[in-house]
Amino acid sequence: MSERILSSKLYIGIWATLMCLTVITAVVSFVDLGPFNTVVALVIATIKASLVVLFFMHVRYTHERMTKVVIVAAFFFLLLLLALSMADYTTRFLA
Amino acid sequence: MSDSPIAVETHGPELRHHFADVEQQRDAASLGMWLFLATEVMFFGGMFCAYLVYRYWHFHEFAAGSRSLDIYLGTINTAVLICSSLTVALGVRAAQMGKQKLLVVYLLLTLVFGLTFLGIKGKEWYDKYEEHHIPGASFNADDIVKEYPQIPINQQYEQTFFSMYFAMTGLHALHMIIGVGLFTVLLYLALKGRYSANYYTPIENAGLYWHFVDIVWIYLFPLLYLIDRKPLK
Amino acid sequence: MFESFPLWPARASTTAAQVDALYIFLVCLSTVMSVAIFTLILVFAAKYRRREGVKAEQIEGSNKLEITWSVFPLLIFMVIFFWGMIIYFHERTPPHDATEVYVVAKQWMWKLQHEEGQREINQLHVPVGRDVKLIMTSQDVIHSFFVPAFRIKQDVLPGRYTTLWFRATQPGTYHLFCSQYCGTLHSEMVGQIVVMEPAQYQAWLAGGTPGAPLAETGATLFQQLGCSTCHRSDTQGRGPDLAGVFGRKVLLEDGRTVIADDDYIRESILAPSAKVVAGFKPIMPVFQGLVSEEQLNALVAYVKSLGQPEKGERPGIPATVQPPQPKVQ
Amino acid sequence: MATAAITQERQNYLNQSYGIKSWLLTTDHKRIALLYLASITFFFFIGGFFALLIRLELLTPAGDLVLADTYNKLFSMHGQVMIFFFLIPSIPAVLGNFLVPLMIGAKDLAFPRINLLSWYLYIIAGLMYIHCMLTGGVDTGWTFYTPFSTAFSNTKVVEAGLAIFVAGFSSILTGLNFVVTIHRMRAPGMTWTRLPLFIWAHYATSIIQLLGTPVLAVTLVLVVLERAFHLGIFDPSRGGDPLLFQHLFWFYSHPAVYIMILPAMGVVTEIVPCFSRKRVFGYSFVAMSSIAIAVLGFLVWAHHMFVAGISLYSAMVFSMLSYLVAVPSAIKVFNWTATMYKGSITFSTPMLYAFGFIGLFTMGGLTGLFLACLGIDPHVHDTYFVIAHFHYIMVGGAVMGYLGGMHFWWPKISGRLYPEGWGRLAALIVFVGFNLTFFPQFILGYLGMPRRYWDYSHSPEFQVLNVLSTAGASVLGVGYVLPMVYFLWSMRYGKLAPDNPWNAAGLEWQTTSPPPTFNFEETPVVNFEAYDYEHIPEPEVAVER
Repeated sequence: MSERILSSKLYIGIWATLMCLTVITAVVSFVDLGPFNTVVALVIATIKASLVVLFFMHVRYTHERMTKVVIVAAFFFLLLLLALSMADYTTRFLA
Repeated sequence: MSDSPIAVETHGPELRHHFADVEQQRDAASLGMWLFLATEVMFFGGMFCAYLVYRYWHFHEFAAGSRSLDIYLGTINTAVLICSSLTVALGVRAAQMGKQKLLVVYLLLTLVFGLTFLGIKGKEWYDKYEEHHIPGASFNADDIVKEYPQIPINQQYEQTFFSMYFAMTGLHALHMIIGVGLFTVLLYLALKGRYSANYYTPIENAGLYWHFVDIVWIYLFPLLYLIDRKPLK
Repeated sequence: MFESFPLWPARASTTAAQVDALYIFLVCLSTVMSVAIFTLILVFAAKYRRREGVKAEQIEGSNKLEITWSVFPLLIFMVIFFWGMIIYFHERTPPHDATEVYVVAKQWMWKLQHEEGQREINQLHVPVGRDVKLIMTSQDVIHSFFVPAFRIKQDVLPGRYTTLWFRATQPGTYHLFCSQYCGTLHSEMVGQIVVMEPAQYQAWLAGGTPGAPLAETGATLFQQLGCSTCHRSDTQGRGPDLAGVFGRKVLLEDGRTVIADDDYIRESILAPSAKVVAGFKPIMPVFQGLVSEEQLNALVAYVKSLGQPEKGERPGIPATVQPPQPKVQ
Repeated sequence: MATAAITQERQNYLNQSYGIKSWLLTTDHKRIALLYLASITFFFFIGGFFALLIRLELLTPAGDLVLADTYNKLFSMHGQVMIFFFLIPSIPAVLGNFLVPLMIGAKDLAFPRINLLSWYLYIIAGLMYIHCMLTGGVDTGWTFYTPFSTAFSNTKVVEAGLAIFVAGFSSILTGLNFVVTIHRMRAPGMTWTRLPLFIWAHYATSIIQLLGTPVLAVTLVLVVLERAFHLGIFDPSRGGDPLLFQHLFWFYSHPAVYIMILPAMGVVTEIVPCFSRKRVFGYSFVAMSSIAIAVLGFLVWAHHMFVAGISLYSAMVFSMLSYLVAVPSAIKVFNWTATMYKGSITFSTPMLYAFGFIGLFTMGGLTGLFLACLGIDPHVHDTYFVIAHFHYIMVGGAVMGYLGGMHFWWPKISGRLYPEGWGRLAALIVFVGFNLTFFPQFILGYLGMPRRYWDYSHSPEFQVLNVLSTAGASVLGVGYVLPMVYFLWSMRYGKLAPDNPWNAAGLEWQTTSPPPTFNFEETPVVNFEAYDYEHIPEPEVAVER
């Protein structure tokens, strides 16, 4: 491990970005984008989550391959759960 | 992969006997923490799955329920959590550099933000109680039905929305409470000068946990509060 | 004590024959595969048992063999899969002209009602050679309608309909089991399927407890509950005209379309706002808790009986109605 | 090799320290393994006792031994005890705990204190469950299906659910410990391709424990919330969908079958090469098939729901995916068989269990093909066919593997030899008793006898097969008591074991029997491949006898 020490400026920059994105996502939700409201909300949430993971959680700077493998694996299995469950719900009442 | 020989028998107090060296121990702790977070992803994943299914089935009720939540409190709470994540990150940084006093300050700030979040959450829950939006025998969504006559609302499915709301925010809050407990212990130990630039694994791992709980909220916020805020026609 | 000791269940439906054929195929296949493996193990065990002076021969492995015994079973598995799928699709797609029987399960009995109005408890009389479709729901927990002699089974869920169909081939009396654990007397939730020759069945129908046909009961309820004040055939109604709706596609307020099947009608009675027909407001009262499962079945049967519109192609389908005002999703 | 007398004088993990405290506060993975051994054996016999009562009740068609409610509690608690308190911890928490560090040349697991914590969580869960049993028990079946569990059952559903929730965390922590240990604690030279396949199997198992168990945990939390706080999540009368519960439940509970069977496969993969004196045929295929089973195992869960009311199309997808997971299982069976080819085979007790495992697992696996088949499943679902099938996998497979492993490593664990003659006899009794118990149930199932029936007086034609099954169960019971008796006996009176009684490959055999507290006097350096039987002499006839 012996992580690199990141500058506090970087942290504050990330924090400011996160705050901006929070305001943006709240404001955008009042604009009618049709079905894209949900998409935008989720994309912004994912950007925010990625910033936290990459910088606050140091994944961007780690030399550990396993950390990344674990993250990818967790989201892969989460996706399996969601996708295969929805496979039932979206087709259940098709005639 | 550390294939280094496990030969060193003499070691400092922070190295447990069965590890070869400090680096192996820290690598192990870090991997363990990330694996734990992976299990947490699946734990919340089960609930996200339920949420997704019911949102797909009962979209109108979810949209109306979402509108009835207080978006100002929700946004403020998101901001509070992001601030707490910043103080955690800075706290870990202080620990890395061995600045013990600074570490204590950041831990304290984190606790303050964490408790603020829980306080606001509590206020929101209390509002739900006042509005009879807590699922159960006294659940009543007449106010929502009246407020949004344009949206067809089934009260039962509305209850499902609030069930998901309470289950998700409740388990998130439980994680926050655990986090606050964790950071209180860290604060105590930091005050006793337990951590140094050589040994700050607990700070780092608790930090990872805190960030994870933050990420869960980053998703919960749009999923619960921002389902459908477009102006009604 | 042991009156009979069968090793094979009675085979009394068209499905049963199909399932048995696949089952026998699978039994043979499994027997061949396990005998092959067991023989190999026994032969190796005997032939290569430890002997003085004979050393084991180290073998690394063989990619060719590995691929063979991965791909080959997979091919066989796919045959089983497709064969099974064909049977399943057949078994899960009821013929359109099937006679319908409504089934309500509750802890711990089966209540069945024929289209003609006959009610039965824990017994179902059906004629040989006719397709029978069961429309099932539960009043409490999950049950499962299982007739071994027909090789059919379907869970019966509260809050929605599930369906099942069969065509009996052999007269006789067969077991009806509840196969989904449902509480204390799960094992007493059993009954009989009585399969009769058509003539006998007619006699049974005639001699049975008289009851109004299901649709007729439904029609009365339709009046009593006041449904008819809004669901009218003139265009003044505040609800869509129901004539000819059944089985058609319906355009919904939010742009989706659904098929107006049993489940949709059921849901529209219990939770009308869930899928509102385009052009109408979500003003219909909720009937959840106000009608029993049996009454619900009667209402569904009535709506169904409104059936096809007359030849003149009345625009009975609300899909063609212009929405009176723009709507929010 | 050291002589027996010297072995005993050396310090080992058993005589390192004495007293209750030295056990209850130990962080030694070997002692924790023994703590687990004692506790899971306790639960095994509780679950077995329930099974006995179930079989006795079914001896006659009428419900004449116990009340219907009692019977429902018996099979529910039999399932929950056996699955959550015996099978899931069985091989991983006992043999895995003991052997994973030894096999990779580590001093301990990566997190010894978490290891102890996970045993305590198990004990807390166990006590909670015992409390639940003593105060009325639970009657939901082991599956907790909603809305029965959340709205209709009037038994201790919440207590049982919370107990299993806690047991789940114990299981998660064990898996977490294994993954980290296998990644981080391997001895110098112990590369991934030199790992014993037992380790690969445990690695795969741990993946499932880590990613599957939390979903069960949250599902149980939701059940508890719905039952205790009236949230409407699964109950259709409160707007929920009961099938969602089944989706979430089986997302864990189908892979959970692989938590039970994969470690047993790992055990068999150690035993077969040792008693054939050969390296494993197709090492990399066996290793990768474990991983494949773990991953594909997550894609098949809805084959438990073909008649539950899911969509036709998703049923089709899940059926096809279920056949995919059968392939890696088949690969394993073929490779074990091929490993024996041109070997030098002896028939000690562990090998007899391995034979039994392969035979019974093959039959369990093949009948799995029936259940994954959309054409057959609607008939045999929820009948005794399913009961027979999963007992062939979990008892014929997992328990046979567990017993085989216990015999194989008993000399290492206890430092004593068990009586070989009795061992073989018990293996034979278990095999015969097992088949007699469960084979008739396949026929019963196809005849249509539904599971969880307390009374079948309306269909007395099922009786003959039930009598056979009950007779078999009593034989099986004897087969399970025997090993416990002679293992206990051997701890005091058994012959002292040499370090490597089977002349087996693997690091665990290179240390003393029993091993010292830190496993190896010197950190081993691995410069040989796994299953290097070419360079290991065959054992003396003395052990073979």
